[in-house]
Amino acid sequence: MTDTTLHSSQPRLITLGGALPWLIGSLFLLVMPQVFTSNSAITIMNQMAITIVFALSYNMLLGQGGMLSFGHAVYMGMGGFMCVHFMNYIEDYSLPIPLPVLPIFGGLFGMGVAMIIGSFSTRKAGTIFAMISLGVGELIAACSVIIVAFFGGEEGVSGDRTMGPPVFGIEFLHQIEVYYLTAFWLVLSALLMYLFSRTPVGRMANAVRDNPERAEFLGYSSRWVRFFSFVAAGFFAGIAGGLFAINYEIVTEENLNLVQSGSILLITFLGGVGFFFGPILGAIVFTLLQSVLSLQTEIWQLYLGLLFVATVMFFPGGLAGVIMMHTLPFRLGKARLLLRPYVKTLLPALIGLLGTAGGMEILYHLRHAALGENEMSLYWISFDSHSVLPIAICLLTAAGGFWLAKRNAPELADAWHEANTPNGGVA
Amino acid sequence: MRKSIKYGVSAALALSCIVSAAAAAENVKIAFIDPLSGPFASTGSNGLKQYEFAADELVNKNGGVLDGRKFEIVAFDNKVSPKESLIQLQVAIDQGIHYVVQGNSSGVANALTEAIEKHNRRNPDNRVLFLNYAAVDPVLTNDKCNFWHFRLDANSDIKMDALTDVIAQNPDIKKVYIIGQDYGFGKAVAAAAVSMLGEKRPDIEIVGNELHPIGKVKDFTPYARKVVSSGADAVITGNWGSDMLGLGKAVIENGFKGPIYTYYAAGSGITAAFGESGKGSIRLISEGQVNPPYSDRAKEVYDGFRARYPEGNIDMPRIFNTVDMLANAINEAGTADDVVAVAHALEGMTYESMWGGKVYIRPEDHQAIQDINVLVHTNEGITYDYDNSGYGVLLEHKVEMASADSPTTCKMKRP
Amino acid sequence: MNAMTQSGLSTATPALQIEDLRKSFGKAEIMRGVNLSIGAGERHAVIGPNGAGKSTLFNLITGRFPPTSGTVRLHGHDLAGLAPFQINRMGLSRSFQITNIFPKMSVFENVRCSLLWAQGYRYSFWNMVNRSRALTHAAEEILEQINLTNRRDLPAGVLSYAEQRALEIGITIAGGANVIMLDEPTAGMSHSETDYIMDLIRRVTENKTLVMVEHDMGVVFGLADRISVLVYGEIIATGTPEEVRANPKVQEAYLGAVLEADH
Amino acid sequence: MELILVNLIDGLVTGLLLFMLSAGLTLIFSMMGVLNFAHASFYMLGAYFAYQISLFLGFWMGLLIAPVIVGLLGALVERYGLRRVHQYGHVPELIFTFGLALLIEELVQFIWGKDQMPYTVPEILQFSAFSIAGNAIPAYKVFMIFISVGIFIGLLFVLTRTRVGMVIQAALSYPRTVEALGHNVPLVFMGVFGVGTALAGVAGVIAGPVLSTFPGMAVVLGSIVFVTIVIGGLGSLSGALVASLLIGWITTFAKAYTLRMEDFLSWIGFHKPVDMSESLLRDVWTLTSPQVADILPYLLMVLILVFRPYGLFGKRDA
Repeated sequence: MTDTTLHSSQPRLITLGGALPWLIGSLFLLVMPQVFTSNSAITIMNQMAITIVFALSYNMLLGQGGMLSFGHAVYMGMGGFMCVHFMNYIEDYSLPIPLPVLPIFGGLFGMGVAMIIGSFSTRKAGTIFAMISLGVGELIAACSVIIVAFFGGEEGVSGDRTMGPPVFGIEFLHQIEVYYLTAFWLVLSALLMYLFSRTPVGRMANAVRDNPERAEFLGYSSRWVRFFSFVAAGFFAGIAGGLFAINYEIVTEENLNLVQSGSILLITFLGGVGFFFGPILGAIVFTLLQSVLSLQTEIWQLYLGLLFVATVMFFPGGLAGVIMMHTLPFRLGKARLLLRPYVKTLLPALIGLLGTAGGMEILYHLRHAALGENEMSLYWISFDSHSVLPIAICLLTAAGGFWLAKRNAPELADAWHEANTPNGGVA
Repeated sequence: MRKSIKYGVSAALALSCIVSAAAAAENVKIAFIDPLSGPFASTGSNGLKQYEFAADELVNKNGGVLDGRKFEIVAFDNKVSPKESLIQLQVAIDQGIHYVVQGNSSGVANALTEAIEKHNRRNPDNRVLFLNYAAVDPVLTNDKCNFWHFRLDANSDIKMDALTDVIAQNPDIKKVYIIGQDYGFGKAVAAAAVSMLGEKRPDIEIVGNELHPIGKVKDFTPYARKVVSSGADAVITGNWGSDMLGLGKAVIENGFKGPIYTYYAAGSGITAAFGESGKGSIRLISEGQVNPPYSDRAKEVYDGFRARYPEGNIDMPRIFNTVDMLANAINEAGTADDVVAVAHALEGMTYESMWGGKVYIRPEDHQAIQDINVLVHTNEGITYDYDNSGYGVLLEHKVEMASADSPTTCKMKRP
Repeated sequence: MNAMTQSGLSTATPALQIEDLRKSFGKAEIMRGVNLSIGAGERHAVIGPNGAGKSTLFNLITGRFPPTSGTVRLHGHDLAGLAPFQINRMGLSRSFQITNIFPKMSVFENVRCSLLWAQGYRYSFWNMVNRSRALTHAAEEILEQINLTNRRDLPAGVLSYAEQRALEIGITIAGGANVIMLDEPTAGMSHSETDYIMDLIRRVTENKTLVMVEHDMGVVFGLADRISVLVYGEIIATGTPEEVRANPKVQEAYLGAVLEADH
Repeated sequence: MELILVNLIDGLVTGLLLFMLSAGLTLIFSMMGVLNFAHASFYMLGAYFAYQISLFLGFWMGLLIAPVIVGLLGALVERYGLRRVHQYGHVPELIFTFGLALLIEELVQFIWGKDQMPYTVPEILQFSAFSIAGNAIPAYKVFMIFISVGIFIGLLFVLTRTRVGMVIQAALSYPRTVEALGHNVPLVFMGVFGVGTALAGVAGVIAGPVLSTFPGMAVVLGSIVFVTIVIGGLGSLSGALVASLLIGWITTFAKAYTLRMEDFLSWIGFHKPVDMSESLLRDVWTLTSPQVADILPYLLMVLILVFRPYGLFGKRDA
């Protein structure tokens, strides 16, 4: 069974089954700040929510429309800049615009910019589109340091979200209030993006991604289908930008540069482009990785790069793809079969990975720590990084782990095959 | 793993939300928010080394502050991103940290100072002080000044003021070429140079005033050609990082013989990379003097630093001033938890620096006033070289208490 | 059904009229002045040896390639310079020789997408496709017609070859175009599959104009009202099956060999 | 007048350097249809390897050995990475090379750290070859020109005079038929990828000493290389040459001569507002060409893609 099965989407009217994930998701968002109450936790959750909106918007291009963009941050950044300017207008002219509606303006501005750029960039898909997105991204990032009046130079533009009229007595002084605002917009935009994928133009975006030429012979201009997806993606990216502006009260060049565009590609792909929830997973996992891993090790970006390349090579469906690979075994009631081989293969593999990582940490320490500073601690153990023993242990662990994993891999493959075969042979 | 890179609490902990307010008699924690990964990591981690050493050497060795509270530097990696800095600031505040030091990038400093302003306004019972040790955009102590921000480095206008004083005394310089990166700081340097030279030496001709894209230039040769063919006697640039190295190398390589006045052409591998070619040509405007050592105490400190970090440089002596002055202010205020009192103690403080001269914090804008030096890149007479290259920076001119009476547009609001 | 057999005499506007159509790739002239007129409601087959330019002719008519010179008229409207999607909207739909479907989407999705434009949904982003019962119903009807109801939710890419060919035809006719062009609908099929497809074509093109390229002479003579023989970019004969079969030029150039080989 | 000549030479050096990268990239693209985002990363690897080798064996051995190692690495990447990803389609291929670029940058930092490497011009070439009106042309630049022209001629020879070259040329025009002729296409792919990356490696070796060897060097040059081949026309070697030189000269002259936006805007009929402080476009009015020189290629690329999606010399669009 190939995982292409899973790309098929079933026509379904709004049912309990369809609404359930949304209800659970919303409930989850409501409860989270009760579990994690510190301001920094809420800040990180806000960051996650913004990244989710942005990643979902990016996936409208990459996953649903088959357009690889290297400049999607432009639309988020533009939306953000517009929003923060709006915040300042509200402050300067005492406009009666409440803060929660602000992301709309970000969205509309992002959409406007996407309309202009999209008018010429969506004519072709593939490499041409990718290169135009790269060029435009680079140009606008360059403009952002040159045109100070709008972008504020390298210091960016900052505002104060508390200056608008209070909404039901809320002035958005505290992180938690901003959290609920962000969560509201997250659910709303995710829902809208989901519904967009069910509309005629959303469906045709898939068709154009799969086979632009055939779509043309069905009466649709591939170019306009791409254009509409692009503009919609720009709108939601702008909303993400608006949320960013509200959260951080400052928008700078980094919000629209190529690094940002590259990382959203990374996030979306890690999560999985084939499924709607892929980018959501990607955003959550990436934000956590970035916060946790970067505190544990200096070379977290190296691990991230390895993870990314490994994902592209071995799991092009991303995290969501890996998860959805298991729907068939579950449906067949055979998921149980996988448990043992998984433990027998993945556990040694994990140990092997930890050993490798340990070896890399020691090597890095050897090479880059200050002279004479021999002590390092790894996995809660302190030792002398310059002696042979630790690295030997790491290498042996790595080798042993991988050897065991490789030895048990055929068993896993068999079990996998078995778990995916309906009883009574191949259908 | 280096002790220094034990970044306080992990975000896992942050997420698990068990955050206690700072208890009394605990360490005085200082959040160091600067790049520890990414392209500017070397600058950031070198700064961190200096902070940790300064805290141990100047404070903890002598029994700490108040009744024995030690200084603890808690490092946060901001990847020179304003966004990341704000997240890290939040994590730091949640850990009960009241002091933030940061220096790399005025963009980040601007984001931090505004965020801290807002935070202190919104949370009057949990305020934070911001000690900026290297972000030099003048606006931070002018239009955007606030009570919580102190700048222990000279701002770019002050440095330019000192530099133009030195140039003004040099009759050999008749033509000056100004070139810099196309962004706020580069433009500020150029504007200050033009106006100050015009004031002090109207006869000096500005033969070039140019900006180039930041971090995008592959080959500086064409710019260098223009410098050479303009017949300039001196070059002024605010470039840093690879833009500094690229420009400097190209200008020298294409036959420029005069002095190149720079803000950031030392340490972080740049001194080593310039090596022989930059000798006698590259000049650095900076506070503090390392060569020749100003005092025995400075020697002692630098030797201690070398013993601990054989590959490290003390290229920011002001870090030692910052740590010591904060300790003094805490002792004077009698508290480390009431940052308003500490800030009042810092305002107007005069401090005798081991690196030469006094440091005075102007109360009206929280800008440190100190001696500014012009140092020359050379391998002669160097006691402490940079990057273990044999080359270092040697004192050439000193401007005492530079710009002590410079105007400020700051309208400080005190709590 | 055979009212239009003598299309030359018909005064009504032909469904498809081709005049002196030429196409060169570089120096090679692939299409050397084709003239053809196909009446409304007619079932017309284009036959010819491999490399005669049959697929190219289709591509020129449907706007896939621009012709070097000559005109194509659909119901009297000149198609010059129109993109495939514009031509499709004027009521012309085609299938492809090499199966050309949306492999990652389900069979049902494939059909539904081909219905969207014709049902007036255009680029709307305010309608939910699955809220429209009419649309779902229409798609299911097509599935019924092409006998793929039991494959409804499988990705099109995993269907068998014959099923994919059926889907290809389903996609082509779904939009309700009145001129249907099928490029070798039975290529590579077994006898039983061929019969099935032939029956399918007959059913779904009822009251429509059909133009098809086909190698299987059984299909050609079973379905077509008229036949054109294309050899090296030129039409050497057009007429009813009997006329073509009797035409000595055709015998000589092509048909004789085929007919002999067939038996 | 003399300055024009000097700038022509400087631009030529930049252009030829770009060409060494874009030639390899073009070869790879035309053969395999994949735009190798990591191409500039191989250039960086070239510089780092050469630096490391030069510490032990001197510059010249570095020039000889480093490109070979880079080429071998490239072949390995093709064999075990790209070939695997190929089955998923073009977009994953692009994403793979994008990820590879990130990974190589991290690896370089892992091994060599984040500082600039003191990789310098060999002593024997540290003199000025000649000077034009007081502008010295360093001998190293002349050396760079010779190396790049030499490689270009070598490439031309291989492509037009050898059997392998014929196969490659055939594969460029008719990718599917070559396999039918019984050639081992995967091997040819691997070879081309290896040679393409080795060319990038050579560029890195000779550019490292003048353009600085640091972890960001791939990013600085990276996207400009794609811009070059897109402008030249994807898959066209002569297009790559023309575009490389064009970009080399455009950027050099834009830096060397200060053209002001103000003059341009006035010339096309705009009037400069009297009070600039309120105008949103005040910064546009004060733009000068040296300010934007290295951004111009991106503008050129977008314009070309809008008006001529095949690039200057390209025949097929991607």
